[in-house]
Amino acid sequence: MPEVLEAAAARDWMLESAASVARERGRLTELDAAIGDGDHGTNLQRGFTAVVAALGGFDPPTPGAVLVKAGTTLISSVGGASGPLYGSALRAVGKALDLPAADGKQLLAALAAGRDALQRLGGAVAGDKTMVDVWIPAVAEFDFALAGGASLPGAAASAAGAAGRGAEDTVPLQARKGRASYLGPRSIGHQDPGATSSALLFRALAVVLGREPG
Amino acid sequence: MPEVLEAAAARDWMLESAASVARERGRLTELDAAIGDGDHGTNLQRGFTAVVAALGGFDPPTPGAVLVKAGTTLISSVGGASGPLYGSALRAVGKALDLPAADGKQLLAALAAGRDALQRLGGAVAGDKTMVDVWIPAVAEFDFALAGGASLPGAAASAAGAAGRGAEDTVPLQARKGRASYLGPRSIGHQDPGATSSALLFRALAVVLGREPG
Amino acid sequence: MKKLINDPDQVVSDALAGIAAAHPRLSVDPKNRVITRAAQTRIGKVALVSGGGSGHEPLHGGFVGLGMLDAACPGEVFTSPVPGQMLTAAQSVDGGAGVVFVVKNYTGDVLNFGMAAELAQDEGIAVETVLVDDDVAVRDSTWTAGRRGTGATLFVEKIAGAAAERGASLAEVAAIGRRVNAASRSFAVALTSCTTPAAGRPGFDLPEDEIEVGVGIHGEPGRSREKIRPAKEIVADAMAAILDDQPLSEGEEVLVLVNGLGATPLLELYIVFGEVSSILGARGVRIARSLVGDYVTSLDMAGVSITLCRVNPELLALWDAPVDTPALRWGV
Amino acid sequence: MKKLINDPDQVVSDALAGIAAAHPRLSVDPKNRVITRAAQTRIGKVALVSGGGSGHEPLHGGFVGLGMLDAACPGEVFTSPVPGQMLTAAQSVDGGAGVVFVVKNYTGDVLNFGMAAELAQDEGIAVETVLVDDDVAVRDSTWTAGRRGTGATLFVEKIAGAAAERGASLAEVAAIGRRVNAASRSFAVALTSCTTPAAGRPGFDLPEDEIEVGVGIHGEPGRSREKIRPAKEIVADAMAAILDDQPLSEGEEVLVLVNGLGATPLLELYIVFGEVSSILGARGVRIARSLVGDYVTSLDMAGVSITLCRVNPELLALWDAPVDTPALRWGV
Ligand SMILES: Nc1ncnc2c1ncn2[C@@H]1O[C@H](COP(=O)(O)OP(=O)(O)O)[C@@H](O)[C@H]1O
Ligand SMILES: Nc1ncnc2c1ncn2[C@@H]1O[C@H](COP(=O)(O)OP(=O)(O)O)[C@@H](O)[C@H]1O
Ligand SMILES: [Mg+2]
Ligand SMILES: [Mg+2]
Ligand SMILES: [Mg+2]
Ligand SMILES: [Mg+2]
Repeated sequence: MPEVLEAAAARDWMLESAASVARERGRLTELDAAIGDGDHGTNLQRGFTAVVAALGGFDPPTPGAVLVKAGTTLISSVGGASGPLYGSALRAVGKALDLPAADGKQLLAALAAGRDALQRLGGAVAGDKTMVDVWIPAVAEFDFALAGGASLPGAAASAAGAAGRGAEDTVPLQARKGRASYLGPRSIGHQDPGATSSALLFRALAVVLGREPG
Repeated sequence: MPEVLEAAAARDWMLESAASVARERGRLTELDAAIGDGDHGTNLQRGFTAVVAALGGFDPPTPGAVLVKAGTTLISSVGGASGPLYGSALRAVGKALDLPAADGKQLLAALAAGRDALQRLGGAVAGDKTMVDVWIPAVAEFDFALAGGASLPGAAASAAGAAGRGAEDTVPLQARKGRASYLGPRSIGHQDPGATSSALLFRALAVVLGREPG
Repeated sequence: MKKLINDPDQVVSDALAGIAAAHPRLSVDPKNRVITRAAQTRIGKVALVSGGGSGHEPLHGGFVGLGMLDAACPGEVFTSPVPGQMLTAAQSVDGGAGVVFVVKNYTGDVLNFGMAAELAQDEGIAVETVLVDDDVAVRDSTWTAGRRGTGATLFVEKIAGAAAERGASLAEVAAIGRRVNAASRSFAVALTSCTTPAAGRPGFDLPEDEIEVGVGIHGEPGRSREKIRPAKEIVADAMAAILDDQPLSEGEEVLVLVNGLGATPLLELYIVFGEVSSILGARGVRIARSLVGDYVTSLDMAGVSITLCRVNPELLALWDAPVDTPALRWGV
Repeated sequence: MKKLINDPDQVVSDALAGIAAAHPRLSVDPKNRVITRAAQTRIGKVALVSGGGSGHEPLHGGFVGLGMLDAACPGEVFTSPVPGQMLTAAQSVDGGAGVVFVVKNYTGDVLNFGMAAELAQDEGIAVETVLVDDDVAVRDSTWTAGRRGTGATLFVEKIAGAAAERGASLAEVAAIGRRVNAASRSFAVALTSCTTPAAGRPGFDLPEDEIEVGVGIHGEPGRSREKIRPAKEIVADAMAAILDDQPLSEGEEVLVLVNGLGATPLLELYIVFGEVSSILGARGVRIARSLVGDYVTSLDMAGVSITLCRVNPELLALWDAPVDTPALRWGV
C-alpha cells in the first residue's frame, strides 16, 4: 500500500469522493431538509460532478495541483455555504501539497491547513454542529495514529473512523452556525449534513490509500 | 287540517323551509362541491336566515305578500344562480296568491306560475339536471292528486313525494345547465344540489299543511 | 382546513377592511360591498362596473382605478354578488354617460347582473353588458351553460377601461369589450383543488400524480383527469386546445397572460411562459405584451391558466394606455 | 411532488428562458445566470447587484430595472449563487461608480458574495456590501448565524436603487441601504412547508391544525409550532415580536409589506393587512405606504410574512421615486 500521496491518488480521492457523494445524495439532502433547506446532497453532487469533469484530462505533477483545482471547481459550481467552505478547505490542503509525493507528516500538515481554512472562513468552532466537528477529530486522529507509528493508509483509516464518529456526535448538539442555528434547540437530535459529507471525504481518502496499487 | 293556505301558513312554510335548509346545509354544500362550487348550502342558509328576519314582525293579509317578500329577500341576499331563481319563483307564486286564503286549485296555479318563472329565467327544461326537475313533477303530482279528490294537505304530501323522487332522479342525468354542465358526462352519478333543496321546499309545504291547526 | 381568516362567514367583510386600509386610492362601501375609485367619475365618462364571487383576487377589486374599472362588486366566496350591489355601484359611478357591466359567463353572474341592469335602467341609468366567455375547455353549445369567463376578463377590463378613459361612448366601450372577448381564448390546468372557507375541504381530491385538465376558477373538476407530465407537454396540450379553437397565423400579434391560480410558484409560471413563447414563436406569432403572475385566481388552487388575445395596433394602444390600480399599474 | 416543471435539474434554466421571453426590458445571460437591465448602466451611476437562491420569485430578478436593481444572480433553488455569477454581473453593470452588493444574511450568500467582492475588487471594481437581516424570529447572537434577510430586501433594493438612480455615491447608496435595513423588521408564519424540486417532498410536515411560527423563506421549520388560531391572534403575535424588537411610537410612519409566501390567497393577505393596520392604528403609527402580495416567496409555502420599515420624508421620497421592474412599477 502507498506510503505517499501522489497526484494520481489525489485524483482518485476526488473521484471516490464524487462517487460516494452520488451514492449518499439522497441521505445528505434528507438530513439537510430536517434542519436546513434540503439541498446539501444536490449541491455536492453538482459540485463533484464538475470536479470530475475538471480533472478529466488534467494531470499535473503534484497532488496539490489536483486538490487546488478541485477546490476552485467547487467554489465555482456549488454555491450555498458548503461550496466556499469545501472549496477553500481543499484549496488550502492542495496549496500545502505542492510537491510530487506527500508522506504522512506532509499530508497531516495539509489536512490541518484545510481544517484551519474552514474555520477561518466559516468562523465555526468545535461543537457548533458543522463540518468542523468532523475535521477537528479526523485531523487529530490522523496525527495521533502517525505518532503511534501507523502507516499512511493506517492513519487515513483511523482518521476516517474518527470522522464518522464526529459526524454522529453532532446529533445531540445545538447548531450555532449555518441554517440549522435558526432552529435553536429544535436542531438537537439531528445529524449535521455537512459533518456527514465531510466524513464521506475522509472515508474516501482512506479507501483510496487503502487500495493495493495496481 | 287546513283546506286553505293563509298568510300564517305561508309564513310557516318559509320558516319550516329555513329550518330544513339549516339542517341540510352541509349536505347541500357537499352535493354542490361534487359537481359545482360547494356553496349551495351556505347560499340558501344565508338567504333563508334573511327571509326569517324579513318576515319577523311583518304580517300582511295575504299569503302572496309573504311569499313575494320572501322571494325579494332571497334575490337581495343569496347571489349565485339559486338566489335569482328561487327568488323569482317564490315571487311568482306569491303574485298568484293575492287573496286572503288560497284553496287547492289556487295554490296549484300559483305553484305552476312559480315553475314557469323558474323556467323562463333559467331556460332549463326537464332533464337538464336542475331545480326544474323537481318543480315539474311536484306541480304535476299536486295537480293529479287534487284531480283525484285529494285534500290540500294530501296533495301537498303527494307533491312532496314526487319532489323527492324528482331530486333522486337527477342522479343519472348529465347536466346541461348551471356549473355542473361544465363537467359534461362527469356530472352523471351525482344528485343535483338545487333539485335537492327544491325538494326540501316542497317537503316543508307538506309538513306545514299537514299540521293540525293549533 | 388551515387559512389565515377569523371566521368563514367574515372572510369577505374582513378582506374588504384590508383592501380599504391598503389602497387609499380606492373607496370601499363595506355595507353594500362595493369598491369604487376614491375619485368621482368624470362627467361624461362611461363607467365600468364588474364583480363576481370572491376568491379570485386581485380580480375584480384589484382592477379598480384609473384606466380600468370604476367599481367592483365582490360576492361571497365563489358566489356571484346580488343585484343590489351592482345597482348601488352603477348609481355611485355613473357619470351620466352610462355604465358597462363586465360579466363573466356563469349562470349566477348572468342572472344577478341581469336583474341589476333592469333595476338600473328603471333608475334611468343606461347599461350595456359585456359577457366574457373565453374558456375553451367548455364546449359552447346547447349542452352547457356556455363557456366560462376567466383570464380574458382582465384583457376586457383593461382595454375597455382605457377606451372609456379616452371618452368613448357607451356603445363604443361595450363594442370594444366584446371585440376583446371575441379575440381571447383560455385554458387552465390544476395540480390541486381549492378549499372554500365555507366548505372546509377541497372541491375534489387529486392523487399525488394526477392533474385536472380544463378546470375553471371555482374549484370544480375539469374536463378530464390525467397523469402529471412535464410542463412542456401540459402546455403543449393547453395551447393546442386554444389554437384549435382560434387558429393564429404567422405575423399575428397576441397578448399573453400566464396566470397562476393561487398556489403556483412564480418560478413555475415562468417555465410555463417559456413553453408558451416557444410554441408561439414556432408559429411565427408575436407576443406583443404579456403578464406572468396571479391575476385571476381560484383561492389556493395550484395550477395555471393561459389566455391569448389577438390584438391589432388599436387594441395594443389601449392596452398600453396608463392604468393605475392595485394589481395593474403603468404609465402613471 | 407535483410541479409545472420539465426536470428538477432544469428548473432554474427553464425559468430563466421564460423570464427572458416575458420581459423585453431585461436581458438574461443564461450561461452565467445573470439578469441585467437591457439598457447599459449610465456612466457614473452606482450599480446595484443582488441575488440568492431561486424559489423566492419575484425576488430578485423581478426587481431588476429602472430605479431598483441593475443585476440579479439567481442560484439553484434555495442555494446561493456562486461567486462567478456576481463577478460577471458586477463587470457587466459597473458604470465606473462602483457596485453595491445587496446580500441577504445567510452563510451561503455571505460567503459567496464575499468571495465575489474580493474577485471584483481584484478587477478594479469598487464594491460595497449591504447585508440584510430583518427577521426578528432569529435571535441575533453568538448562538446563531444571525438574523435572516427576508422582506426588508425589497425595501433596501427599492430605496437604495432610487438613491443610485439620483446619482448618489457608492458610499451614500450603501449607507442608505444599511439605514433601511436597520429600520426594518420582519416576522413570518407558515401554514404549510414547501417542496423543492430536488428534495421532492416538504421540508417538514404540519398537521391539519398546526402552524409554524417564526419561519424563514427556505422551508426550514420555525421557532415553534402552534395550533392554528384566528388571523387576528396570529397577526397580533407576529406584530408583538416585531414591535418588541423595534418599538414604534405615536406619529411615526412606516412602510408595510404583507407578503404571501407563495400559496396564500390574496384574499387572506388582505385579511392579515386589515389586522396589521388596526394594530398600528391603535398605536398611532401611520402606514405611509404599503404592499400586499407575493414579493419574497418560498416556493409553494402557504403563509405570510409581515415587514415594517420606519421611514422619514427622505426615505419616503426615495420609495415614491419612479421604478420600472417586472414586479414593482410606478411613476413610469
Ligand atoms: N459557518 C460555518 N462553518 C462551517 N460549516 C458550516 C457553516 N455554516 C454551514 N456549514 C455547513 O454547511 C452545511 C450546509 O451546507 P449546504 O446545505 O450545502 O448549504 P446551505 O446551508 O447554504 O444550503 C451545514 O450542514 C454545515 O455543516
Ligand atoms: N339555468 C338554470 N335553471 C334552473 N336551475 C339552475 C340553473 N342553473 C343552475 N341551477 C340550479 O342552481 C343550483 C346551484 O345553485 P348555487 O350553488 O347556489 O349557485 P352557483 O351555481 O352560482 O354556485 C344547481 O344545483 C341547479 O339546480
Ligand atoms: Mg442546505
Ligand atoms: Mg354553487
Ligand atoms: Mg357559487
Ligand atoms: Mg441552500
